[in-house]
Amino acid sequence: MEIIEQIRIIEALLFASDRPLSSIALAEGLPEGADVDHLLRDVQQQYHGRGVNLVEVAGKWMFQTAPDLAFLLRKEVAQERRLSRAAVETLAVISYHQPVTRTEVEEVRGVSLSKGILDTLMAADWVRPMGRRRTPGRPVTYGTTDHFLVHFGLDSIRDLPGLAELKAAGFLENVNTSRLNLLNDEKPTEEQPELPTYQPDIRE
Amino acid sequence: MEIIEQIRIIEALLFASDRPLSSIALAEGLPEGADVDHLLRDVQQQYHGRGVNLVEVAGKWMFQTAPDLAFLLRKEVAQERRLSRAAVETLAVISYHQPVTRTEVEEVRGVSLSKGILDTLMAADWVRPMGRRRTPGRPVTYGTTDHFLVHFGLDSIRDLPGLAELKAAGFLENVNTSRLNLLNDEKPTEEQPELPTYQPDIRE
Amino acid sequence: MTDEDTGQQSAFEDLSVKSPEDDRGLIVDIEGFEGPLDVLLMLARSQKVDLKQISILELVEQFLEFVADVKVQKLEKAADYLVMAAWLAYLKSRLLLPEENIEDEFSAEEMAARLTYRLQRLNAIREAAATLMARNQLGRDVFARGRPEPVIVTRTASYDVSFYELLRAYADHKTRSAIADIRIHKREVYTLDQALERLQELIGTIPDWTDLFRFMPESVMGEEMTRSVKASLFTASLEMTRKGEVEIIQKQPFGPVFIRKRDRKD
Repeated sequence: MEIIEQIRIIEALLFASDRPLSSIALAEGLPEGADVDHLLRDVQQQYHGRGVNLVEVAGKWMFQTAPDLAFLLRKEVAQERRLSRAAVETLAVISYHQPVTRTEVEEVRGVSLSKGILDTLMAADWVRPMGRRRTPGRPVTYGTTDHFLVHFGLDSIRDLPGLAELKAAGFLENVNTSRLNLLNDEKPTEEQPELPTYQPDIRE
Repeated sequence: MEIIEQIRIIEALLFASDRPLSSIALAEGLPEGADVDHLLRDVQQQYHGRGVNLVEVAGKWMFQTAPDLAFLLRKEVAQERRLSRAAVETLAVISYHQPVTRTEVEEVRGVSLSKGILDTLMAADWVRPMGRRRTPGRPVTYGTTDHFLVHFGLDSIRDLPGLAELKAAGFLENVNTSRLNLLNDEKPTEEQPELPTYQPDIRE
Repeated sequence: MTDEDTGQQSAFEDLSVKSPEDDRGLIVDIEGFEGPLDVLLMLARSQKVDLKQISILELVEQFLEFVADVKVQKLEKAADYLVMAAWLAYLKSRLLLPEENIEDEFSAEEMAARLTYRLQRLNAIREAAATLMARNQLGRDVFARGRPEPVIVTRTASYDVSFYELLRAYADHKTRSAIADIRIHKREVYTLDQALERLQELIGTIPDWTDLFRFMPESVMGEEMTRSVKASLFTASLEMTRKGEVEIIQKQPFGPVFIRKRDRKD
């Protein structure tokens, strides 16, 4: 099969889908031995600068409208519900610190987390429980979902904006819940974060 | 606004829309005086021969998978499925006792026969209705198909091993043969399967 | 004063205008803040210096003033502020007084550095959150195919059953039904009562030693029934011997058992 034909197939498969497809899924529609990644780069190149672009999100591929045309399209959809500042900030703490426990989120934000916030973020399918921290009490840790990556156009959590700066400034070090609670001082005990179950930990 | 920009807008609008758009609707996103029809012809030309085409349907426009690639969107998945234990047993009872009515299968198995099982066996082309028993209610009798014989490598239904052979082959290790003899419905003569699939049911 | 509808940045600007520094005596509401740390961050930023260079002492003063002016509406919320105020006052005293060597406790500088760190971290995560939310979001700024063409999957089931499985199923079925259908046939038995009745009735008519089994009814047919009659007759003879009604004798093992009526007069 000629390359041009293989490109047509990839184009058709991706265009027909409203969610990202993995290169493995795409390969199923192609002859054996087809260089899917190379073909994807070709298609991406061909659509570069057009009204529709091929983007890589959450390790998968999808066509979406060009970002600079947002002004034109935005009116077409119902106004999305605005997240509260608390929810946005919680989402940020979870995405940058993941896997992170509820207590740690509260520690970073300096305020207790009302129940509704995590619910909202999980209902939006942006946040999910990831496992349990191997510390006393085995608290549940939270992290972001693939849907979060797709929604914000990220290929992986390594691509979070400003991640490198936050890390360099030492703000993503293990959250120590005793840093401010000096009234009953405790030596900071470093918690070993649990290995994330599905997504790579953005921390070292 | 340059033509290329207008084409991008048309592309994005058509891509993101959940229904075909008229040229009037498209014009709303374009600068006044834009030659929408001409632009649409341009876009159509650009997508000609690609995996996705721009088509006009009932005076409106939409992107659609190229007709020759429509096969990509119809997947035939041949699933190797496991037959439930109840289904295998029902198949066995039918093959040994055919022609046999549903009620008889239930009597032999001692449990009622869920509708799905006969359907499954018929969908797999192993079992078929054979006729009607000449008894009150004229119930349908079932038997096995040629496909059944082919699948199990049998020349005829007579080749099914009888109880004695099953026992000799170690299938009935835990069963005392004398106990088998105690069964009212297991007179040795009845262990011989009935005559082949094609014969009409002649039992009164 | 809610911060939900304004950006976080503008929320801070609004609040700092009302900070005690600018409007002394103005009654401040804590409803708009997300806890003492939020207030501290706002106050730190009002120092209009890099967060790394904030004056902790000045921050303490600002916070204590803020708390003094706060119009407290909810006690549980105020408690957080009072705890923070107490801690800051403690920190201030530690910072001002010469450091003593207290074991297992952080130095005042360390405590101050940690507070600064937390404020910087919160500030940084807020900026990151703002950047994140400013990204092109799917369904808000960029869009997926609005009219996806779903892949229609037709599943043709093919079942894989081996001949072995078929036979196994039939054999298992037979095994199960054999076990399930065991029926103990009602045995025809000659009861002990019947045997006693017969012996008592007939023994008087027999003059001398007689083979026990000659008392068997003529009509007995079949091996099972014969065995049952023999067993019951034998048991009956033992019972009658016990009662002193008859005598029995067996001359050799497995030999015939003889019976005769016992003469009471003996």
